[in-house]
Amino acid sequence: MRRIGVFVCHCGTNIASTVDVKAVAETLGKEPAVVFSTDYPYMCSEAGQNIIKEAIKEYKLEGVVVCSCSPRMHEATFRKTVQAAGLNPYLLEVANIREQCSWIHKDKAEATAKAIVLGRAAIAKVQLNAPLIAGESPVVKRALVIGGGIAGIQTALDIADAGYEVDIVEKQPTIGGKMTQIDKTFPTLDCSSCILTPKMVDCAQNEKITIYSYSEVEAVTGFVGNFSVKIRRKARYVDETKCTGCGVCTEKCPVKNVPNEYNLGMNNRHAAYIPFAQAIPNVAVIDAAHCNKFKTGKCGLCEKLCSAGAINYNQQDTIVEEKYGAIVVATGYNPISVDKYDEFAYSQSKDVVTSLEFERILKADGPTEGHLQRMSDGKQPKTIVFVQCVGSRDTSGCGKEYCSKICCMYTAKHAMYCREKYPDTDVYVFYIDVRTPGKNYDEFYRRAVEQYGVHYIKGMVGKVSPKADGTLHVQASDLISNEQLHISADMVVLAAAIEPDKSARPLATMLTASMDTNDFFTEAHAKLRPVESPTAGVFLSGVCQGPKDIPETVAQAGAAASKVIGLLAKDKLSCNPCVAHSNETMCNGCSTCANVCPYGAITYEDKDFSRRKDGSMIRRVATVNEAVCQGCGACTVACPSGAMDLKGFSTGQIMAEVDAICK
Amino acid sequence: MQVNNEFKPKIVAFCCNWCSYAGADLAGTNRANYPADVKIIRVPCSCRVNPMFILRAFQRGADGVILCGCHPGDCHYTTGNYYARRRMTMLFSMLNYLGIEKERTRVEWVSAAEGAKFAATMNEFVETITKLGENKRLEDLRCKK
Amino acid sequence: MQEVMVKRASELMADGTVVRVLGWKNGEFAYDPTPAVFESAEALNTFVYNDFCSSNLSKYLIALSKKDGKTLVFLKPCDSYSFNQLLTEHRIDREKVYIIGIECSGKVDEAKLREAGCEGILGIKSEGDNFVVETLYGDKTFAKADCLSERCTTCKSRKVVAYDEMIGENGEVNSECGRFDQVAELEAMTPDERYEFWRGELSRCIRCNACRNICPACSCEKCVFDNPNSGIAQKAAADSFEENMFHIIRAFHVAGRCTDCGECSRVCPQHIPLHLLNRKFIKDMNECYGEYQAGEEAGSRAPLVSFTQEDCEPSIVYEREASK
Amino acid sequence: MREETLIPKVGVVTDIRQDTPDVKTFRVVGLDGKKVFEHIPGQCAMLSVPGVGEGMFSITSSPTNTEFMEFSIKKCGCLTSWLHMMEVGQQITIRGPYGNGFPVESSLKGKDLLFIAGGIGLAPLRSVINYVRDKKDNYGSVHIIYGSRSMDDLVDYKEIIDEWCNDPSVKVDLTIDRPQEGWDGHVGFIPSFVEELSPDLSRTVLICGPPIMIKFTLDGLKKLGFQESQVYTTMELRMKCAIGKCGRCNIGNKYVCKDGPVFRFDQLAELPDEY
Amino acid sequence: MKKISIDKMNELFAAIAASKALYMPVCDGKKGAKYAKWSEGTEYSQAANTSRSAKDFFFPQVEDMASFNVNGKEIEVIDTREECEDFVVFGVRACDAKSFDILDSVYLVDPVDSYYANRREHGIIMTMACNKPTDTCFCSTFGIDAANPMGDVSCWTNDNELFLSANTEKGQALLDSISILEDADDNAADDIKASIKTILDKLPLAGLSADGMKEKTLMEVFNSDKWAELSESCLGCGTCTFVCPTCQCYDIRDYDTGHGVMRYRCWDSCMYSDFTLCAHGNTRTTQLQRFRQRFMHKLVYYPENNGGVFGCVGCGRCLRSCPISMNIVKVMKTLEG
Repeated sequence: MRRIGVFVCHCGTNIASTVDVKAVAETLGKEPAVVFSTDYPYMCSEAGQNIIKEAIKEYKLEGVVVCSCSPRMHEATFRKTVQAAGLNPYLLEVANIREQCSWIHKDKAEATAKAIVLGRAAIAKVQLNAPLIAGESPVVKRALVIGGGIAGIQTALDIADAGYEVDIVEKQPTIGGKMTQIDKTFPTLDCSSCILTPKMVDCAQNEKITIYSYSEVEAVTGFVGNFSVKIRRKARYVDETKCTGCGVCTEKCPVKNVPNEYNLGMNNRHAAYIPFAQAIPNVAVIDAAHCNKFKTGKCGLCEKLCSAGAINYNQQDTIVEEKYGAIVVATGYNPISVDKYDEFAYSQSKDVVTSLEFERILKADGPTEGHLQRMSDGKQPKTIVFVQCVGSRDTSGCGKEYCSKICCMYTAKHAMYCREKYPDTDVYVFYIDVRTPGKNYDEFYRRAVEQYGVHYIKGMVGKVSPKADGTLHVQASDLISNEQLHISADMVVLAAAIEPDKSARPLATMLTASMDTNDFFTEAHAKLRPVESPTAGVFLSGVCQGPKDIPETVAQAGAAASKVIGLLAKDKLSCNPCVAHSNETMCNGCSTCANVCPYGAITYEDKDFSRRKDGSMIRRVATVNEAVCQGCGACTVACPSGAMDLKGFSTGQIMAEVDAICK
Repeated sequence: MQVNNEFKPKIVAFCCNWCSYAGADLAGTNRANYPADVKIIRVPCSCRVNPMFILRAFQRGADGVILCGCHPGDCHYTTGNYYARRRMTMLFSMLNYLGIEKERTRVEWVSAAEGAKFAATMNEFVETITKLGENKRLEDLRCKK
Repeated sequence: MQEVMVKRASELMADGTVVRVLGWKNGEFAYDPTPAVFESAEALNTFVYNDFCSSNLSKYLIALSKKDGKTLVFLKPCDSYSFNQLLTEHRIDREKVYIIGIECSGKVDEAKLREAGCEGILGIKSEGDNFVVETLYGDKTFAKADCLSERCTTCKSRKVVAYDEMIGENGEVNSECGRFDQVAELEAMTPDERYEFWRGELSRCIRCNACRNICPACSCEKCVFDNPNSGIAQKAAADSFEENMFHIIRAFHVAGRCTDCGECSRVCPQHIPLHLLNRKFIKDMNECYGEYQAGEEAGSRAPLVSFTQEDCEPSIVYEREASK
Repeated sequence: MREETLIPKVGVVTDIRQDTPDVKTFRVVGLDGKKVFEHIPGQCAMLSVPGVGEGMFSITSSPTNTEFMEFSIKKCGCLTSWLHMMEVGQQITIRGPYGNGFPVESSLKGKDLLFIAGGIGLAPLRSVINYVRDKKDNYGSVHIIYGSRSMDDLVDYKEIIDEWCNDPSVKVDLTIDRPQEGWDGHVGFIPSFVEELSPDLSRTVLICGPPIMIKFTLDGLKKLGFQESQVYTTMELRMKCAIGKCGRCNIGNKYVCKDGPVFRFDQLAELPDEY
Repeated sequence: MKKISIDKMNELFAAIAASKALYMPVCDGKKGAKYAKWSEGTEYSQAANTSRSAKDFFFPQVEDMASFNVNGKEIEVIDTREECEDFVVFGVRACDAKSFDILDSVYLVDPVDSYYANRREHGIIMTMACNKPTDTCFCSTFGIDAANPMGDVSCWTNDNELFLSANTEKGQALLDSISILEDADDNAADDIKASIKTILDKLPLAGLSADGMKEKTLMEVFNSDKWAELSESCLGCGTCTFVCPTCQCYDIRDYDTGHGVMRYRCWDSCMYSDFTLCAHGNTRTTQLQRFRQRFMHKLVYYPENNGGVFGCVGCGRCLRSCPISMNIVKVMKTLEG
């Protein structure tokens, strides 16, 4: 039985007017374990705290109960007080006799009686409080950014700018992401490449930044401040350090019929290629799946021609293992596949394109070198129909329930562009709602309607049918005039919904970061911690967390970077000591606890429980990583054997409180 | 129903630290009254509440047990209350199945801003339990004086 | 069937695939085979498989799969669900087990014969669809179907869900088995009636732990009821509260993990219908969170360690009761 | 209604002595300030703290002490931890005496005695040692070999030095497991120390300590030429009733609480090795 | 010997119940029989045996021993024992009747267990010969005659009459107090006994003998290599122990009620892993050891200490209730084989 001291606060008259504090102190003083009990007008005052400190020393107290205001108010204060007197700060309990007693009850006898019960519960609990020590873990001063699109680039630049090492892992041969494919950006219509390329170059030149292009994250272990990540560097068969990016190999490569990813397959590239002119790193890559050398063993032309001697057909994938203090996820998005929307005839006609394909058509380095042309016959379209919300806000189960957020704006941009460059073009936009909640966004949209005369029609396109003459018959309904429309279009552009990149789901598993049902990463708090994942040390940047446009992405990227910088600036992380703990002698290793852990704090290992008498016994048992655990306690209830307990809120402590209250 | 004035129920309220306990504090700050029969136990999250605690409370003489947590979706730990919700649904259903008055157990989501809701909930709960009377079906006679 | 099983077991032992066989050994009477481990071909002489081989063998594999060498086990459909559940919980090393799935058309409950007044049983002969029970007090004939365990009359699945090879035809899941009918009957009662019913049943409990120790889901290294630090440890149902407590907590701990193998009810020496507690949870979870059958698939995620944002609120309990 | 030994009496702790870092000796008297009951050396009592548990402890004081009983208790579980937290004036419950005790009035009478103890194993022997010292005429010479992990772990060190070492009829040999500053005595494990000392074969041996020490010391004694029938030990097993009814402390057909705790090794040799 | 017509059984019960609590086997739904207190309308069950044994009457599963009030450093011990009321248990079978002897040899030897003694002194056992012994019965293995059950009063019945014969003073006094009994010839029940005898000889376990156990030494049996296979599938539950009429092990526990501490004892089972667990370890860590302990106790240790009387009465309850159908008969046969 511990020696407990009880300190009852009057809080001026806040408590004392409804609770007989003297009686509380006196009654609690008679509890078996209590060796000292007193009351004082303001326990939180310096004088009050001194009473506690002195009593701890004089009465050799092993536990302290303060009956006062809410622990949310002064628990930290009193913890410091007891710590100053040499007692472990966690051997303190606060009985809330103000907010949850004196302020809500009028009858003094009743309130006093309740205060005594609350005091008893605190005494019962503090008996079982374990002295806890907040652990510390060192911080590796290096960050990893997964994804090299604008979100990843911005985050990396900001982190590097603060003086920390940062690595970017990008699965494509070049960084840049979706933004490289875009022609102009709304609402200002700057050239996308013009604003992005300098940032890409900055990344390449910044000595704090290492770019692992054509690479993927293979495995993640560890925890905040101390992640260990395996990165697979895919063989590009070109020595990155030797290649000068001269492009000879890409021009001379005899294989010319590989669909060009950069142009979404709308034209072809060579088997040896550089994705686009401004690629970073500006290094060729050989597509082994199409290269003759790999397929037949005969060719080797590029090797012969490469003056730098950079071609190496024997290159293998390599694994880089690196330690990081923080990880930023910036895995971005892709437009959904629109193949399943048969009604829009996407797979039947080359002239039905997605918005991103349309973007490529408009851009100077695209398949048409920036000329607005039909992909089927190269003719300039005279009538273009834009269809909004293809797969977005779709509750039918076929598409996505959410709004993809960017489509309204880029469609306005596209429509406006068509009308400006080719004023003889008729442009129709079919929409459900036009959503333009951004700075200068609505003005932009209105310009499209009012200044450029784009036909915005509220309604759905029911069917697109390719005709023998090469036109597309668009059948649609106008919900406002309530009539059926039939448009003979030359081109149909589908605003396909966007979805998280497919690589995000396995990555989330590796990071034990949680995802919502749409595979967007979940933020730690929807309002207050929007760029942190619930897993400590993992941050979110860009569309991987939810649909965003470029300015928002860049803003979030900066925010994520600042969170990372805040983390890396610390030498050590102090951990919350009220964390879960597994008693391995009782643990079944069943993984039930890990299933409910939102932080991935629980791992398993095989442990040897062999005893001389009973022979060998190796069992799988859970261990809690105290640096990662946040102390919610979900695991403690999920655990059938009761092996999991939560320090500071142990089963024994809570039951003792229950017992004391119900006594 | 005749309300027995003599009967003072014992009620245990488990409140999660981040929302409901703060909500209870706010009820205090706003001087929103509710009966002194309610005693609050602070837990980090509603998902920390083990069915064992609830049964233990009944064993020790509680007449009603209420669990308060953050609104679904607002859990400080993101997912804790979702688990708590399933667990409690199952537990309550089982208690009801065993013929134990279903009104004696309850879950209520109370945010840190809902001081008034906290007080109202407690008033309502105490009233319900007072009407029900003493817990007989899940009592431990040894613990009765 | 028995001969085929013995033959196959001998072959697998002979070719070194397995080093031991987990099956059943013949008993003192016609109706009491015991689960047994056979370590040699000769030992298989006492191997038995008949209508009375009820035991779920999966739980033994926790210990056996820790031993050196592979164990051959014969799993009935029920047992295979438990096996999968134990795999999900990492309790069994799949590599150390060789499973022969065996078809099952239901097992006989000896207690049913006793209920029908059969005492002094000297022998039981299987004659087509009937049993002829020879007793000290005269022979009696029973239709096999009437002697099946409750769990077999409401068999959820005759499909072996985990096996390396099958003996006999694998069966099908029977979603119309009516296993929740009794639960529904209880649900339809008034709370007072239910209280009376359960008090009547649970007050018979002698806390022998047969239900717990036979249960494949109750395979904790240390059960909370045996752990003095758990706060609820108890050895005897000292009063009505503890009778309830034990069974509520036990049902809760296996909720979502219980495959409904029915062993708890089979072994209860006091014939308490414990399966009605487990099935209540299964039924509730099916209704509230979508159909889920523990053990159907190894690695599946049980309802209580999962959630959706749209889950029903606990108040559904009041609403359902009120809507009756 | 008849007297029930299972219903304990209240005892008051009147003195607490910290012997080693994890052993304390408690002095217990009845509510009336007198000894709660009489006992023979080697017998035990069941001490309990209601709500915490009950456990069997050997009575370490000699029956010749007419004022109180003493218990030397090592902190190892829930109950003993609680006992270690007690302060003077605390009441506990006590019942006994239980067990057979050492045959001080029969087999041991007139014999030269050799006591071998390891660590807390001295506790049960202390009762006999002091009993024999108090009734010198009935017994031959006394040789005590006592060892512990370290100097700090020697139980009753003060009494050993002040009283036993100064008693001309008692020979004391002490050892500790590892060298330690301030210790100029013997260093080494008890079994080898015993072999080194090669005690007189005519002595009757009373041995108590950790199982592993007993095992090796017994082997050593046999090597020296001692017979199993001249060596006694005292056992400790989980007990509930202490009167041979609750059924858990048996070694074969013998109950430690009733037929023991004192056994001669030739008796134990005929029993299963379940202790 | 006394007799009474079967039709008047209820009058007999009423006469007994007039002065003492009367317990007897009653039908427990479809699920066998249990002991229940007689009141008007209670129907006596002729079932071969009750699911739980009759030991509950003297050694209940849970009983309070004492209670304590703890106040600060002070402890008050409260003796909660109360003098038991007189009661009669009717319809006890020969095996269970014999089990009381076995319990007596534990609880009534010095120091006498007052809780048990109190009930024993106030209880009167009326046994009933087994007209229909069943397949799991093997009481004759232990020298028990199901045709001649012991107890304070022995009873026999046929379709028409109930015969009663007192074996003890307590029994005689009880019979004397019942006026509706008629005198009967001392060998009136001989036909019944004879017919029982013929059935007993035909029981499947009729030939089972425990004598082989006596031929081996304690250590021989203990060290037998058969224990491993026998215990292999044992689940370590306590079913056999708890239905056993002779298992007498108990645990003593404290229960903090919040306003005092109740010390109670409850049945314990040597099959449980924590049976011998204590602060400094466990002497029986494997199920093999625990399984062996139970059967060694019944078949070797107990006879060793009690003049060769076995600690089993052959009631057959464990044969019926063991979840995995392992039982003392299989153990005996395997050990001897």
